[in-house]
Amino acid sequence: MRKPGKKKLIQLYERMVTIRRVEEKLMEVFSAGEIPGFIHVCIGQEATPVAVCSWLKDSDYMSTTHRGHGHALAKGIDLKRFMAELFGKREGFCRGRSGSMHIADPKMGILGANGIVGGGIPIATGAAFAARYKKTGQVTVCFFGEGATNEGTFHESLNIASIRKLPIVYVCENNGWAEFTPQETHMPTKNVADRAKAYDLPGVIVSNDVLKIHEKAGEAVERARKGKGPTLLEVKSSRWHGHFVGDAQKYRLEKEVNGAKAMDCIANFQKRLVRDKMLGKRGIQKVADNVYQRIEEAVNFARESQFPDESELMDDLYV
Amino acid sequence: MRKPGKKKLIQLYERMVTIRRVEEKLMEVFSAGEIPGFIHVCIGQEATPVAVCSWLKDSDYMSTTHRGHGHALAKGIDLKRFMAELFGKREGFCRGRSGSMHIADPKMGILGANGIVGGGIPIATGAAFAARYKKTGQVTVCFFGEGATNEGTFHESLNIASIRKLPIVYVCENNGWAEFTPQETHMPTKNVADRAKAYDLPGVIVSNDVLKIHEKAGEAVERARKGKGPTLLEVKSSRWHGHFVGDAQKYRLEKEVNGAKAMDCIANFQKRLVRDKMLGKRGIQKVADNVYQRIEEAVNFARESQFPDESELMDDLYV
Amino acid sequence: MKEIRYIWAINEAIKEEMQRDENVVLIGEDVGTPGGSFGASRGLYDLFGPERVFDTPISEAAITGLAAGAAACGLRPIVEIMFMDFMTICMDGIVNQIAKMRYMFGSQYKVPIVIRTPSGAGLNAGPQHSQSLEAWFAHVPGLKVVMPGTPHDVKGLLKSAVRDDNPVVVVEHKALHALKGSIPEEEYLVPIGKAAVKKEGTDVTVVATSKMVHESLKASEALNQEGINIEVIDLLTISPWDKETIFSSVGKTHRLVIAHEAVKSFGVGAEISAAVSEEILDELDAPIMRVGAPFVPIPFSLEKAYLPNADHVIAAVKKTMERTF
Amino acid sequence: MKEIRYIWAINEAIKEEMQRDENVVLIGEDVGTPGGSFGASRGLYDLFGPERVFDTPISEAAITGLAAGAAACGLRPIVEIMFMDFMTICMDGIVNQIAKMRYMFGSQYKVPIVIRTPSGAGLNAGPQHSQSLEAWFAHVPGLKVVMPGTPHDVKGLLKSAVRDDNPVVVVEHKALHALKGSIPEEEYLVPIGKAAVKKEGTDVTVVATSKMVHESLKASEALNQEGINIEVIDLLTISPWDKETIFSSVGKTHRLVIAHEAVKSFGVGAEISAAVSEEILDELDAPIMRVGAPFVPIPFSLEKAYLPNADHVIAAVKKTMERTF
Ligand SMILES: Cc1ncc(C[n+]2csc(CCOP(=O)(O)OP(=O)(O)O)c2C)c(N)n1
Ligand SMILES: Cc1ncc(C[n+]2csc(CCOP(=O)(O)OP(=O)(O)O)c2C)c(N)n1
Ligand SMILES: [Mg+2]
Ligand SMILES: [Mg+2]
Repeated sequence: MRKPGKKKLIQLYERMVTIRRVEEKLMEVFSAGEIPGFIHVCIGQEATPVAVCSWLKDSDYMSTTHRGHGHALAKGIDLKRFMAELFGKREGFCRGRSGSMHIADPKMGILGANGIVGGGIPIATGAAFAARYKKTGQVTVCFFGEGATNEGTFHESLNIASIRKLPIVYVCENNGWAEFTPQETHMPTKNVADRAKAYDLPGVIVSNDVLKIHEKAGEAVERARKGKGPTLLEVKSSRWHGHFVGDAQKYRLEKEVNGAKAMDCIANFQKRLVRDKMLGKRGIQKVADNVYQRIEEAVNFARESQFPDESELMDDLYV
Repeated sequence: MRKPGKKKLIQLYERMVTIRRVEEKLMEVFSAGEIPGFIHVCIGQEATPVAVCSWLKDSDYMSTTHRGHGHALAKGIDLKRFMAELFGKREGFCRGRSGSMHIADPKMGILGANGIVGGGIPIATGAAFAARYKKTGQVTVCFFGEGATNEGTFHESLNIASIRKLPIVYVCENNGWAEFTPQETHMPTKNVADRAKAYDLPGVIVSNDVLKIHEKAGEAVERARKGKGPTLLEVKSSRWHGHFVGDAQKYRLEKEVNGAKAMDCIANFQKRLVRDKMLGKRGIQKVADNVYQRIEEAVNFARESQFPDESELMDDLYV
Repeated sequence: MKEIRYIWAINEAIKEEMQRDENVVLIGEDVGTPGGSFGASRGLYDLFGPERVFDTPISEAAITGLAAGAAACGLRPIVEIMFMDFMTICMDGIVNQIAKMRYMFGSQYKVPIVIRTPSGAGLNAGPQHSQSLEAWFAHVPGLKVVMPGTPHDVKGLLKSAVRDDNPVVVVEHKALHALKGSIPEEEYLVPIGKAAVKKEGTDVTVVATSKMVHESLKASEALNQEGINIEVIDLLTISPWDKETIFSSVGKTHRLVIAHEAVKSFGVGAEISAAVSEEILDELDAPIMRVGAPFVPIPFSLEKAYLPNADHVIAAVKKTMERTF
Repeated sequence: MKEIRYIWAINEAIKEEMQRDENVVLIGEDVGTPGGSFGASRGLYDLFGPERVFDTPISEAAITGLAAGAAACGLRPIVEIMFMDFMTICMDGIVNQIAKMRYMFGSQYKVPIVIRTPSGAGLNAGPQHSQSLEAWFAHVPGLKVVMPGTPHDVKGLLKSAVRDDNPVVVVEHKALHALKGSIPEEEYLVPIGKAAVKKEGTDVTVVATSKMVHESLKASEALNQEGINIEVIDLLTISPWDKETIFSSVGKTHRLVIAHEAVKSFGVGAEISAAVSEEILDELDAPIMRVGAPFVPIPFSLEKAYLPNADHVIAAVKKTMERTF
């Protein structure tokens, strides 16, 4: 795989920072009661969506989960309309009907977040089936957590994708936790990637390092693009915060949380960029300002947007 | 594992012959219209149920599938009431409500055949859970075909059994066919046993040879009995006849069917017993007569039994 | 016109729609070279090849989700679920995903999916291969549900379903697969959402579905002998159902019987009855009677005693004739 | 008497039953040390340990089947399905296996299983975390379905469900989890199959379920101001439902409104309405009105506009007062 150049590196960095700051902002406005329902943030896991999606075209497909903000942003969703959707506003991508947990944007190939653990895996597989059927060259990326690999749909989908050599990359962000329960309670195997053998697929393990993920994802996307079939890519990721915003994660040892935080994919990447003289103090500040600006605009946009009107309730159930 | 002595060998032989003759008889009476619905025979596959169940006590549990006659008989179901159930009669194990596809006998630990492919796998896992919970030392054997391993329940159940080290043996009779479709169409891997690694289980492959199956099943049952957890045992079996009785299997090449028939687990075993002077012409005849006699009695019993009365329709939906 | 069996009418409908639109694909277990468990896809693999006729592993949950993704990305999948009882395995795909994708995503997606599935008893297939579960799907906003009972209707409705940009559950009846009936030589459609008066009458409106339409027509003949002239309406579409046709018939006969094979309790008949008592109660001259299966699983052996039939329709009709307000 | 929240009443019921009978086990996702997603099993892991409080992988289909096998072999599992929407993933286990095991196996097995699941909207949890699907389960012979709406009833019914030798689906309402109410200090049971008159009245019978009982009681107060005195009946058990109590109330008021949060079409209300029109139609002085959710998925943002409430009950009651035959 081609190593990313400076421009690409800065882009990866900026995207990761964007996701982190968006999530932080969301925690803030959610806690202030501005967002209804519940949201799941991906702080600590920003490397994966950014690294993986950097290989995708707008027309490529992507499916995600309840913890999907990072994936949607990395795939290129418009931040303003994204924010409006989370606020439940009419200008959101789904007219305020989906909120965080079901956000979708067909124009960017975003097949949707999903409130059902494992629910998106066959859907992504179907998108890959359609792309192959239509010979469009589109690749599909399917994101999920390690907890989801215990659902039957994971098994059935990977089996189908493998027999049919579908152009799809299954990306498992193994953050060690499914809600309030650690992986050991639910899985006899340490590595999700070990499950790939059951489907005669390559199973690849990579640490929470944006450049390593970038490399392995590049190989997997290329493999898919060339018609050589699916890959199961496992990232040993880490969840810093609670399962949802508001979850104080009393079930975790402080030590373990600190360990997760120490594995900071952004700080590590930034250090490296600074070391390699790709980024200086001013560069860092510029990114920060830029990201701050865009988020403020998006939040203002969301705040100023209208809620859908009651008269819209029954609209468009059917075509 | 202890090698079976002469008495045991003859017993294994007689049980295999019983199953084959029962299935042949069932094909006959079904084709004559004496049995309603549809039935699936296991001719060609007799070695597995007999070898595996020879390690089980009456109190051990067993779950099976649509192709379940052999398993029920090997586990010790009473032939007369078995036959009566298939005929839909009141004296059948399930009052004529289940027929072939759902037959169950709690007294022999038979949890039921199942009309849902993959449906019995979690049920068997639950029986193993109960046995371990109650510390009874009971082992559960769960039979299914290779087609069933593509269902999500297979995946979820083996995962659970492995984490919990449940006393269960998963036995896959891989006969190469799921209804009218060969394994290659549905599975990227050649061996079902390869799937065991996804759950950190031993995956064992054995050919359709009753003594080899006996040996491997013995190890697996012992492993379960000792609390060391589940095993996935794959038998490379062979289906001689159609998916159900009446299926002329036009979708199979004659050559392939002949190949399956050549792998005759009974003929091979008989040859070996004769060679080893365990069995002579008279012994073979004695077994045949004995089996014939029992089957005739069972069929007569079933024929003479009454159909359930309409007044029983609403009985016992609830306890 | 030509004579054709119900199962071949299905086969023709799929074939014609696949020929018309190359985005139509068929997905299911054994649908490939074997031509399907009941033969609905015989010959299609040879015509359309392995990409368009996708013979899947035994993985109902995944194939339903797969259809959702494929439809969102421009295909028009027809999914075969071999027995309606197996719909239990793919309810998430159908209910949480397919049914909701359009509305929940703010109308950004179309989800043109047909899910075909044979329901019903009559073959002694027992408790896990004989159920009629259409009421579940009718309770789910976003799905359409049709239930054709003749070769003519199954061909026309299946073709309409394939052309519909919304998900449609097509509930066949496996005991009707061998039924012969006549259909036009030329192409035709049967519209979704319209009931059909299969026999006009004046005394009692009988709204029936699928195989119970045939039983009701039988009942009609017997009742004729006794001077009772019932109107038999084939509901055809369960959701959204044709209120207009049913209400106008009840407005004429002032008596209503609803007959289906599914368990009577909490079945489709309840909704029709409730809508009538809500909206046109004073049209009624008698209690609304429902015919449906008793509240037990479908037994292997007592299937005949279990199944609702013409006699039950006759009894219900007579009950409505007994009393007048 | 003591004050307790609905969620703690659930917790107490499980704890007491586990203490009473060591065959009772709890199975579900996050039910272990975390004490359950909604807190229903808090403290139980410490009391009963990992074998009796079985924290499972995210595998709804397997855990339901596992409960079936465990129950057949002598345990009495309580399964928690975290949201009722996820019941879609385990319908085979519940419908084809658990519900049918007793009847289909000729009464050889008992299947004492409780499936607890929080239903309902009100937390802006969106289309896949807010559904009320009880009508599906009521349509399945072999299951019992209860739907308690108060701390008192959830504790008493859950305990009865655990002691029942048949499978019982206990449909909780997640928007009621925090509701406080008083319950006896000492042990008590609420019987399955009995409805409860929560407020006596003379003019209109309002049969409601779960959260709509509270809305109906609110409606009752408002209607009182206008001189309309409704009787509010909490159905409590959806299947088998208490015909006697409902019919005798309708025999008194001659007017009926049925209110539930589930989608109105093909919902539980339809069955009650249909049974009334079938069996005691001439008791009615007015159309039977139903209150239920509109026919769309549950939107994230317009949830309030979506949800049926006291105003809808009031409107329905007034409609039944408008006309007399
Ligand atoms: C079918 C289903 N079961 C359970 C849940 C509840 N639930 C939501 S997220 C979650 C944990 C998922 O864990 P994982 O897949 O590792 O993703 P992560 O949250 O770590 O990103 C669970 C159990 C659900 N939404 N859907
Ligand atoms: C859930 C479900 N899907 C499909 C079927 C239809 N069906 C019955 S048997 C069978 C093939 C099973 O193949 P396998 O597991 O290999 O068992 P075998 O018949 O070879 O013994 C299928 C698809 C079913 N009964 N249940
Ligand atoms: Mg996780
Ligand atoms: Mg097979």
